[in-house]
Amino acid sequence: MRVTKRRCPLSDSTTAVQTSVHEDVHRPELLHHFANPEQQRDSASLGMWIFLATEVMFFGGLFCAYLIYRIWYYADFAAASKSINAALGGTNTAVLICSSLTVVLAIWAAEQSRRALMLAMLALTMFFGLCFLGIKGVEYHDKFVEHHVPGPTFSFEHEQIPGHPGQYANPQHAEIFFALYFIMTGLHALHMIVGLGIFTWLFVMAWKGRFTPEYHTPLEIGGLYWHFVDIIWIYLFPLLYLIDRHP
Amino acid sequence: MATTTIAPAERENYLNKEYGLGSWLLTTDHKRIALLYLISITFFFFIGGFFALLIRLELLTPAGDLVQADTYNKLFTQHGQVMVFFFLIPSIPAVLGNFLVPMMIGAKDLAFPRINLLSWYLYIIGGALMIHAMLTGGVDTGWTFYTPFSTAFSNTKVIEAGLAIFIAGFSSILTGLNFIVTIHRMRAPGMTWSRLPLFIWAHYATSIIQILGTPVIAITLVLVVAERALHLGIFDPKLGGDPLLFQHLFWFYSHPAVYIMILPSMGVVSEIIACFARKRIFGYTFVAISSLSIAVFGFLVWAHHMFVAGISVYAALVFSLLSYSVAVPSAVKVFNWTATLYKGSIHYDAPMLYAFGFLGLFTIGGLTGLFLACLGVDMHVHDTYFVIAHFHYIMVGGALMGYLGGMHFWWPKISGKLYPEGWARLAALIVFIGFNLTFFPQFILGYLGMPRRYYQYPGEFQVLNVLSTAGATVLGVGYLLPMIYFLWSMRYGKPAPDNPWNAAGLEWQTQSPPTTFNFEKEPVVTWEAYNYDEIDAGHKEEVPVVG
Amino acid sequence: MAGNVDALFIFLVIISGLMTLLIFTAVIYFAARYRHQRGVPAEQIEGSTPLEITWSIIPLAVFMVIFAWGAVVYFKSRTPPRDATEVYVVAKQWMWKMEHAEGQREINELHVPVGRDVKLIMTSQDVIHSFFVPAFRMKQDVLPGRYTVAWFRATQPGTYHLFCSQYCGTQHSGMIGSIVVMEPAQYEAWMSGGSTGPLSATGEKLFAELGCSTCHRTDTQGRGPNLQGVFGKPVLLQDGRTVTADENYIRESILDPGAKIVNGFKPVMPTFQGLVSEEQLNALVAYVKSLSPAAQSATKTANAAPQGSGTQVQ
Amino acid sequence: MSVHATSSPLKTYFAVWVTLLIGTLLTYEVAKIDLGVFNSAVALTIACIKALLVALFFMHLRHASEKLLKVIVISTLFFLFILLSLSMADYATRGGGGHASLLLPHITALIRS
Repeated sequence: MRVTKRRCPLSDSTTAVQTSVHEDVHRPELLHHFANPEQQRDSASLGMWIFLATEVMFFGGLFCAYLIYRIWYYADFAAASKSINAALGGTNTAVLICSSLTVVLAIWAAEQSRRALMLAMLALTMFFGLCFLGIKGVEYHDKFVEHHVPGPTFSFEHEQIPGHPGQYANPQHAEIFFALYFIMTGLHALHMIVGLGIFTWLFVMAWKGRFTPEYHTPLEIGGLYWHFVDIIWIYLFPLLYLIDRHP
Repeated sequence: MATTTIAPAERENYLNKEYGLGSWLLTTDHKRIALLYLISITFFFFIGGFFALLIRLELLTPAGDLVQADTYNKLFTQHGQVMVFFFLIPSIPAVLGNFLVPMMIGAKDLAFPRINLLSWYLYIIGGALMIHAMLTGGVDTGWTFYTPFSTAFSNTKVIEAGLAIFIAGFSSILTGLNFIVTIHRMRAPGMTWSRLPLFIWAHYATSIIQILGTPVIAITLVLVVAERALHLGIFDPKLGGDPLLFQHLFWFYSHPAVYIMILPSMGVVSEIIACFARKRIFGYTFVAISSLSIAVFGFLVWAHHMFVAGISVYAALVFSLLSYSVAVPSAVKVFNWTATLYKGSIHYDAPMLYAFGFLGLFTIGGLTGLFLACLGVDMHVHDTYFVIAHFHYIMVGGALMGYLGGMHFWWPKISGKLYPEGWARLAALIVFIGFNLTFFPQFILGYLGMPRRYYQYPGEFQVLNVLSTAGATVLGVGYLLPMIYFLWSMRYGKPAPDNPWNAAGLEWQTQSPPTTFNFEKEPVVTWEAYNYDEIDAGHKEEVPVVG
Repeated sequence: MAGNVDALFIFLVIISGLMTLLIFTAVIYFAARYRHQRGVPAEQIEGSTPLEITWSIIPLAVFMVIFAWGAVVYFKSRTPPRDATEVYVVAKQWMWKMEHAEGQREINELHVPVGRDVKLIMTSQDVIHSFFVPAFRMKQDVLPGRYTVAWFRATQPGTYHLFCSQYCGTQHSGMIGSIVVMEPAQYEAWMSGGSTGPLSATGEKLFAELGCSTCHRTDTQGRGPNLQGVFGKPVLLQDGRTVTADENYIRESILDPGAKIVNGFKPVMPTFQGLVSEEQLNALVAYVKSLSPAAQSATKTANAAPQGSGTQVQ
Repeated sequence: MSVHATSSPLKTYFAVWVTLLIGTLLTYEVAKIDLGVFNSAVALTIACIKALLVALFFMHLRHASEKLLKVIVISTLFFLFILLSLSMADYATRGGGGHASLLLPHITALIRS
């Protein structure tokens, strides 16, 4: 998402349109084709919400596939899900929730003109984001070592189905679970990486003092994205990690 | 209102403001980006058209004698993929929509000009990948990518084509996003929702589909690519998957995608009919609402592509019933356009001829849709040439006719030049005749049972196939003509006045071609859409309509 | 069946023909009558809500008639009669393999008697195909990994096209065959030659060879359920659900035995995935069916939605 | 729609944060108790509540003075629901004994019990 507020290259070369009725409120971050800052901020915010709607449908296709196979192959999914480290997944959920808090605090700090706090909160957000990816990496490593990565080396032989002693999961069906697990968490991690990129840029902007109590739309827009990625994880956690955890 | 002064050539406008490749490739001006799209989609149109011509030539005889079976399979696959994803979906929204949406609502640009440029680059990257896939082996899965053929059996460039369409999809999403935000946020003072041209309503509805439908095909293609590359089992029954799940996800987008193609065309036709009948569109509100309801209901009907695919009969009943919900707003539109003609003052300029063509072809295309939504008949005509004929009537007869009509209507505004009216009328006629000759026989072929995607066929189908091929050559000429005289007019055409048609709409109140920021002064709208009575009343001595 | 579809088709042609005529006439008449004339301005008409409602409701009513009629025709064509002759169809790139219940095998040809209901139990070895006989107005996709069902009754002797109508690769258009409809007497003569014995007998032999009979015994001592009379009946599963033992259930139980354990039995059966071909699978299914003479065809529930009764090969 | 003027006070942020953490812990612990089919129901309910909290307070949906954003959220969820429910309509009613059928066996089981 483009959230920049800098001028487009063409805007300063024009003579024809400098007759804007709102010229009195012209500010450097106001793009030439917007009449006033409110219009610009509202457009940016609306744009991000619509982009998030797109993202919901993007993950929606995956949820649809997940739902069907989970019902078809419930026992196999339960067995496969049990092999993932739920404590790590839970920790990651908490980490993301904390990062969401630091995002809103950063925006609050920007509104209060507390630049140091804003920078600290942005840094903390990125730190949590990196923690999340690190923990995710540990999880992926475990799965790799256990040969649970779909592909030629995949193996899920003689794994008990929870609650049915003596019954073993069908490895093919478990492989579908792991395929969905890796695609869903992988795409989520990709969104995290994009989010980290956005926040790095926001941090630089904040460092340069671009954000004021009046103007910090990029922070708000970036924050919306970050919270959305958090929400996706809030669903992924129970769906992938907690299918059947009773002893 | 409409100024009649002829634009002096030296007036500054978006075309002559800056020169050089850089000023085009790095532009954020929605009008220049529209032209970039115009050039690129025309390029893809002629690639797709070339494939179509080869297909028709192969089908001239029952035996497979012109090309190999594999080549033929690649031809129809790539014809479909290029035409659907690289021509029809971006056609009206990305060219005319891009050019006109900001102008019609009185904005200086789209809300996110740089995202607009980005979406063109995404389109180009996707297109380049598609061409690379075609040059290095091609794709033979059918444009529908049905699994498990595409994931486990085809030996062609499925992954590349899938990624190409994935990337082009994001271009489409960003265009839709830009339009929605622009229409919500950038309207000029006084431009209320009830004063919006129907073109804008149509693009708004289209954008809804683009942002909510396209991501689903994106993720579906990701799954296909992943499954093919890593041998996952999500759609492969051998590994526990369900091939019908692919079809569900695919059609969840690809059915509404039809409305991405046709809705903007309906918007164009509303503008043209209003202008050349010199009337406000009959039942403005209903036409506007029917656009939205087509967009919404379009999402509820996808499994009517799967009636014989092995879905549950009960689901088939539900989807058949829901399919008729789309037919009602489509019918309402046709009735309203017809009623608009009543007591009008009708001019027969080239754009209007295209609009008439659209009306006729869309009516036939829409009505044959009833056959396919009807369970009992679909069992017979599904996957036959009946389906081919039906969707070509909608997508070529409907969408492309609307696109050409729109190009003729707004060409004076876009280029600042007038095209030769006589040639344009002739082209409209040729397209209409060629189209019907090409595709009407295919309805009969389908009813007789000729399946689609056959490169050789039993001899009894030959006569109708010859007719169809003959029509295709006529159609080809009809499509070449506009390209030639549009290009010609850019150099030799007479300069266009600002409002050659005396049309309503903000886009006609600025100069032709417009300046970079469209309006000298931010317009304030104080009139309703299609105020042709006021326009014509203000011009008793009538400005002759060009032509 | 062809007659039903054609009647509906003709009805649709008439409806849409009238509609086209109406619109074309109106457009052409208005275009000519109200062509631009100097000094005659267009009359501005805002619209008319009653008119809008009228031309929404009337088409909707017509659509509902079309829908209902279409649904009836469709439902009928998806419900094979109980006493239909059964033919197993295996599709592969790029040929059709047919097996009659009596044991005759054919490739790209299917001989059937005139006037008898024929039920096709179809599956694919590779990609999706579609069994399309234009003369019978009948089409059903043939999917890998499960059975889909279709039926027809030929009324005229003759040879009819069989097309594959779902794109399936290089020789898609070469995957055509013919349905040969014969007079009953001729058919009997044709049937008497070239059989290796009924399909169910092949299945019975296979049943013994694969060792199925050691567990699925006809008494109550077996480690697997007794299969006598099971076909077409509801089966109570371990998890409390009930399924109908139709072709797809038998198929699934052979290929993925752990998926639906019968109540009171242990999940001890090994999978036969990869060990039996589609043809052998058909024979086994035919054999299990033959153990339930009372219910040669599936029960009413299964019949109502046979083409959907899918199972996946694991 | 003025976002910055309507930011929630810090107290709300921290309250939401604590609730979210408790919700996570609760999901994790409840999953260990055997509730049958209700395990999924509970987990998803908690997830929905958490998502709602994030959207309402962190994403300021609650204070969005404009209805448009809420309309967008609701209609997106509606189309997601359409995708899931109408595809389920097929999977749930494929009859017979294969495991492609989801709903019919459950219904028969319900009728029997």
